[in-house]
Amino acid sequence: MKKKIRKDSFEAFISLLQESYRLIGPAVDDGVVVMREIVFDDIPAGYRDHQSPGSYRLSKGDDADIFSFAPGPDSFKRVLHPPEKELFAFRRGKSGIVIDPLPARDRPVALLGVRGCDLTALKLYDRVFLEGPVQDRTYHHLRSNSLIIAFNCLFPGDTCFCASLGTGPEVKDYFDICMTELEDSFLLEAATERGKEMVGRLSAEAPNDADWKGKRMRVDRCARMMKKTIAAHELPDIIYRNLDHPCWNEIAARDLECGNCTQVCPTCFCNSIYEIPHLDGLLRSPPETSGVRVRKWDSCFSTNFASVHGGNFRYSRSARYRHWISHKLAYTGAQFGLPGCVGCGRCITWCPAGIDITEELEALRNVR
Amino acid sequence: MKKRIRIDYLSRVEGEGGLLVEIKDGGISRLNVSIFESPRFFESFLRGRPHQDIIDFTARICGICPVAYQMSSAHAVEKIFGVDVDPQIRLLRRLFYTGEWIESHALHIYLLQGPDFYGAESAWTKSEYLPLAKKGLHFKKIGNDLLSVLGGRPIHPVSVRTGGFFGVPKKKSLTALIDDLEKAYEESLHAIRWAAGLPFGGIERDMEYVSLRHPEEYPMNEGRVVSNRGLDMTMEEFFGALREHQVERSTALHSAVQRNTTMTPYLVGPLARFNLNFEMLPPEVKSIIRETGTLVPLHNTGMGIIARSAELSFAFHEAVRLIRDYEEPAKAFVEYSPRSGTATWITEAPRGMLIHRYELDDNGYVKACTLIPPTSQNLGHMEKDIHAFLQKNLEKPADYLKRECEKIIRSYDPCISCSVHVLVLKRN
Amino acid sequence: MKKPRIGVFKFTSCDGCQLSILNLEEQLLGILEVFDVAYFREVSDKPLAGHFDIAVIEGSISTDRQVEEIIDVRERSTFMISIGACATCGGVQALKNWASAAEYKRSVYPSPEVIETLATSDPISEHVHVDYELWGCPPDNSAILKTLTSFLLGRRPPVPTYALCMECKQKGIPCILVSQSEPCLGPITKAGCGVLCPSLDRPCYGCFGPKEGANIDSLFTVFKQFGYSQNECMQMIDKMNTYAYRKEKYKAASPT
Amino acid sequence: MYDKLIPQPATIRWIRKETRDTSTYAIRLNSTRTVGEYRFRPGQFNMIYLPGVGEAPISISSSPGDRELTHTIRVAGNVTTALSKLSSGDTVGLRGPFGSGWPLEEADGRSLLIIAGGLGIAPLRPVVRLLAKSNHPSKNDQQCPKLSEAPVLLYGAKTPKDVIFRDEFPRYRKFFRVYLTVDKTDPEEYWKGEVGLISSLLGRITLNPLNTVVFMCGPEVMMKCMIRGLLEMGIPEEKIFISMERNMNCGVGTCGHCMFGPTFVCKDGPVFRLTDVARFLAVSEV
Ligand SMILES: Cc1cc2nc3c(=O)[nH]c(=O)nc-3n(C[C@H](O)[C@H](O)[C@H](O)COP(=O)(O)OP(=O)(O)OC[C@H]3O[C@@H](n4cnc5c(N)ncnc54)[C@H](O)[C@@H]3O)c2cc1C
Ligand code: SF4
Ligand code: SF4
Ligand code: SF4
Repeated sequence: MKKKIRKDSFEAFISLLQESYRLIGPAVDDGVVVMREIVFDDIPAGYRDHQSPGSYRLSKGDDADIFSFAPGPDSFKRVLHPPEKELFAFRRGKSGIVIDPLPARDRPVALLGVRGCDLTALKLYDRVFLEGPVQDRTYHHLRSNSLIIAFNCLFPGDTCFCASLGTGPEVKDYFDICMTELEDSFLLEAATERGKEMVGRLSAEAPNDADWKGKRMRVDRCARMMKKTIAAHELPDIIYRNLDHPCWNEIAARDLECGNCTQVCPTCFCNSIYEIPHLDGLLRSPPETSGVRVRKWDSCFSTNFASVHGGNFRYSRSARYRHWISHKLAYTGAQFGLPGCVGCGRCITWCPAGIDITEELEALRNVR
Repeated sequence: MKKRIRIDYLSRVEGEGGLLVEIKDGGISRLNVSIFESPRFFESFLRGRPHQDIIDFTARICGICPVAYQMSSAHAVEKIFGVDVDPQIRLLRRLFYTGEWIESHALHIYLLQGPDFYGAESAWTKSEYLPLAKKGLHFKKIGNDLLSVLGGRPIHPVSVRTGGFFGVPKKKSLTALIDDLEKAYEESLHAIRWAAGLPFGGIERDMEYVSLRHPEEYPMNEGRVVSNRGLDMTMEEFFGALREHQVERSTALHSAVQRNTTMTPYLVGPLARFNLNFEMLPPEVKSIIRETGTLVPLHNTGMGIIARSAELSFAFHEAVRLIRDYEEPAKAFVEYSPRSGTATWITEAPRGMLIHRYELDDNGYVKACTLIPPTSQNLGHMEKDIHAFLQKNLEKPADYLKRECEKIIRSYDPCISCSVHVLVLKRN
Repeated sequence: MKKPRIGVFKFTSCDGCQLSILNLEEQLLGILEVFDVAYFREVSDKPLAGHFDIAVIEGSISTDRQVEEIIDVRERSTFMISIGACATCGGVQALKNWASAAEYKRSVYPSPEVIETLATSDPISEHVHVDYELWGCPPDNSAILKTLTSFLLGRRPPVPTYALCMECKQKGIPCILVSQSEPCLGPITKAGCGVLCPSLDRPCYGCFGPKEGANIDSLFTVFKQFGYSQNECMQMIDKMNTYAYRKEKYKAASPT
Repeated sequence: MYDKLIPQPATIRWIRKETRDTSTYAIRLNSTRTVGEYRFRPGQFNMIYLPGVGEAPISISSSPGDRELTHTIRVAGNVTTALSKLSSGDTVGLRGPFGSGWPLEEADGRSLLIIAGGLGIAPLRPVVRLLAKSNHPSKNDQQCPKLSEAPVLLYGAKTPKDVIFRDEFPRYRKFFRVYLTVDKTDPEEYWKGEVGLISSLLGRITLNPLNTVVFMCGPEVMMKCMIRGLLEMGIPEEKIFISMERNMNCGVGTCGHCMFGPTFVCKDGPVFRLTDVARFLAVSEV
């Protein structure tokens, strides 16, 4: 289903979404475009960002475009794979143990503004959490209750390189609704029942040839404007052939191991599961152990991420750094048949040390 | 007859201190509230530090009243830089202080001093005391909640900076606290009756008590220094009249006010504030105090708990008022440029006047500083109180005297961790 | 089952960490129910006696007498937890470790002879074996609760050891280092405070101490690009956890 | 079918002490009436959960068809210590089975060499028991491979005291060629096995390298060293199978902790064909 709405009815579209969904979309917090629950006025219409390794600045642009900003630190990941999520509650006492899978009561969520790069990441998440040996109930619940509203980027971020990976900027599939912003209207393409149901409720006109041309032109312009590239065609070989190269030490010398890159990366899914005991169980009579089991984002940069009894499989910083880059640029492909780096540039911008994955790969490519 | 009263470790007080008394031939030959809390040399390592560090470092002097340190230092630095804060910032600072008064007073009334009146070794050993302990913890939590909204956490809050705050709270996160504060206020009024009805020992003594006084409000961050003996000075003038000396076996210095040639030890704290600013308390608090038959001014330091309870009610009441008046300011702090200078500032910490004096260089780095916490100002007075009590009770058994002395000390709510941070001034 | 006996001990400190325990308020009575709080001088007259299943230590070691005391406490306890910056790394008073103590004393007291103090302010672990350390100035009281509860269950507490940045991102706080060039210590500091400062637009000043393997020099390189001098950078880490940051800095000078 | 991410209550039927720090736990899911209802392949593992303490991946040490489902566990940290304080009748949580398991079909018509170091015997015991049992004329199991000759079992432990399942070896000797070795002897223990590193045993065994399949589990350093020896013997890489250990939180490839190169030890392993992982074993800290 394909429709066109005028920009002045965009607000109506937003209200329509809000009737059935909790709307998560872009908003400005402290000078940064974040993703959170929004109302129409939160959408940072016309903002432009200036990104470079380790730096982000936002300013209000003067053109009429609404979605002129590039990705900020957040992605769908914050919503579908929340930073902290309770998996179940437990009780253990005299009479054994009881596990209460917590009732799934999250409201359906509409994610507004999922970019091409992020859609590839979303596809990867589905493979990780839904197509593995066991379907992850927690993810499944959130995912199946989500409406993905993708959009075609108007302008690339200064650290974006999706074009050379083929993951963007054009949105091709894997969405419920795809928006393309034109001069004075939005093209809406609904691909799923859920999406059609929403778009179908809008009174809108059918797009004409000029609109499709406009879309083409804008998507192409965005790709053309992208400054960064990555040697995608030589992946994963560059990594595999250099796993044992001493250059990793040099590359890792600047690494802070702060984990920011992994937290903002839309494909990084690593997590740790914690047992959070509650004191009140122990006060019951007879006393029992009670609490919740929670899953929290973690990172392969955490020093004990690969620790076991008897040692740490990645005890050095350079090994942890190598693991991260290798997982992004080589391993994920082997694991899930999808790129582990989708070219969104987030890790470059949000790395306090300004480490640039594309440059590090270049450095690796050139080592002997 | 020779008697020795020795308390190695005072309990239910902040920090580490003891008491040594020797009674010989019907007289007291030695009396020393000793402090063996190890000094931490804040005044030394503040030197050469940027001015924001003053706020963060001095907070670490005391985990019970970090806000007091932050307030005195922020004001002193602002005075040097000539910064005038927005009225809403002023309001928030006062609100911040009410949070700390609540937290600190509730702790002292219910967990530290309270058990003394019930012959309990702690707030939880006697089941009859437990309801009071619970009430204290409940009050304390409300104070802490307020501090957390304003400063991120109750101990060493992180929001205070020169010129205001790093970030100010949303009005709605403060109004969310009003319900609890109002209920606590009601409860705390009853608690004043409870406090006034406690069996007080100790003795009445003629003394000089000193506090800030503000023309429009119960004193916290601003005012002149006044006493019941006619003292009425600016903060700077008071600092000039202050004299301190070191006593043996103590890492703290004792303070006194100098008038002509006489040096008088004086009292600061809730009792002093209460006596000097009674009229500024909420009408309900005043009338309950009157109803209980309590005579104001109080002349028995043992009755500090009444003053503290009245102030606790006041703090709940004041917090509600301030929250109602609060409007989110456009900016959390005012811009300023550092410049050199020297300034003294005094604010009313829960335990009394906290005096800070800084000398900063052109870039706002610390050249010299002086910190005089309330407990060190009270030490001389405390010893006098014990002296007076013992003088009247010399014949009583040592055990009893020891217990009573400990109670006297505790009634001051001494903060020994703070009291070691006293710098003597090189004055001619 | 017998309630585990717990003792809370204070050395050189501001009392804030003990107060953090009392600040558990609503859970405090629960703690009193499951533990036998046998020594806690700040709130109880109970004299020091007997053996402790857990000794909770606040404060640093800065006098000879304290050296003896901590050895005594260690001997009478099974499990020792040090809490707070003072106990885990000497606290803000460890700044004197980089200066002359005699000079310090003179500057503060008119008659310095009567003041007993060691030349340094030491972490507890430099004098006795410590089983678990809970960092922070002050530590987060929910972490204290988790630690005590974990002890009852016979396990290590579930306290993450990664950088504050992780917690900051998880909370969705816009990074002030990247978006405002603020000198935030988040990348080299342990998580655990709840990201108090960055959420107020304030750079982290390091209450929770250096994270394991903190790459301090690399962060300083960034700060220098922002215009801070080496001296200013050093002052940023020379605060409540000065001793720990400096150790980590000089350790990291040799590559891992 | 239950949700394999939610631990199911299971009861400890009995506990048998193997060595000073290792015990075998017979555990049965409360939801099953017979042990046979719980289906798994030798070499797979379960996640054993203790509410409030945590979860740990533990190999199944019994074989399908055994009277009990057992786990042989060494005290190492949170969960394993807490488990050591439980007794029969206590409840734990269990979910599984997970992982790849030993490719028994590969051994069909070939010689089998089983190599275990330390606790590495636990995941191999199901294979050993299966073979030992099937050798018994009365119980010919079709699940079990037909070997071309008597299999070889090499097992190394630190000291005689650390030998797990010591009582069972005499039984296995009837069918296996068993070689036991310890790093060092203990004056208090009677020991008539070998002394020295397990790698030194390789030279003693006679097998047709081109027709041999190897199943191996043990500490990684030991396995790396043995691999070198096996390859020298002429055993092809693709006939060597190793079982690996990594940190695991989820057991199903979603937490990322167990990644070894591009593999997830939990779902692609723990048993790997050497050809699939050799290039990563050659690199340190992958
Ligand atoms: C596929 C597989 C099969 C296995 N089979 C068996 C088996 O059959 N029998 C068996 O006994 N074991 C087996 N293991 C090993 C077993 O899983 C571990 O020993 C177990 O996970 C330990 O769990 P724990 O909770 O007791 O220890 P943990 O508390 O998780 O600690 C394990 C070790 O890691 C260190 N450590 C980990 N995290 C931290 C941290 N945050 N801070 C400090 N130290 C830390 C600890 O010092 C400790 O020594 C297997 C492992 C795998 C992957
Ligand atoms: S690459 Fe950058 S963001 Fe990632 S851990 Fe290293 S320093 Fe932090
Ligand atoms: S604000 Fe500070 S703590 Fe947060 S991500 Fe940035 S550098 Fe890290
Ligand atoms: S300075 Fe850092 S560690 Fe301390 S409260 Fe602020 S953010 Fe947390």
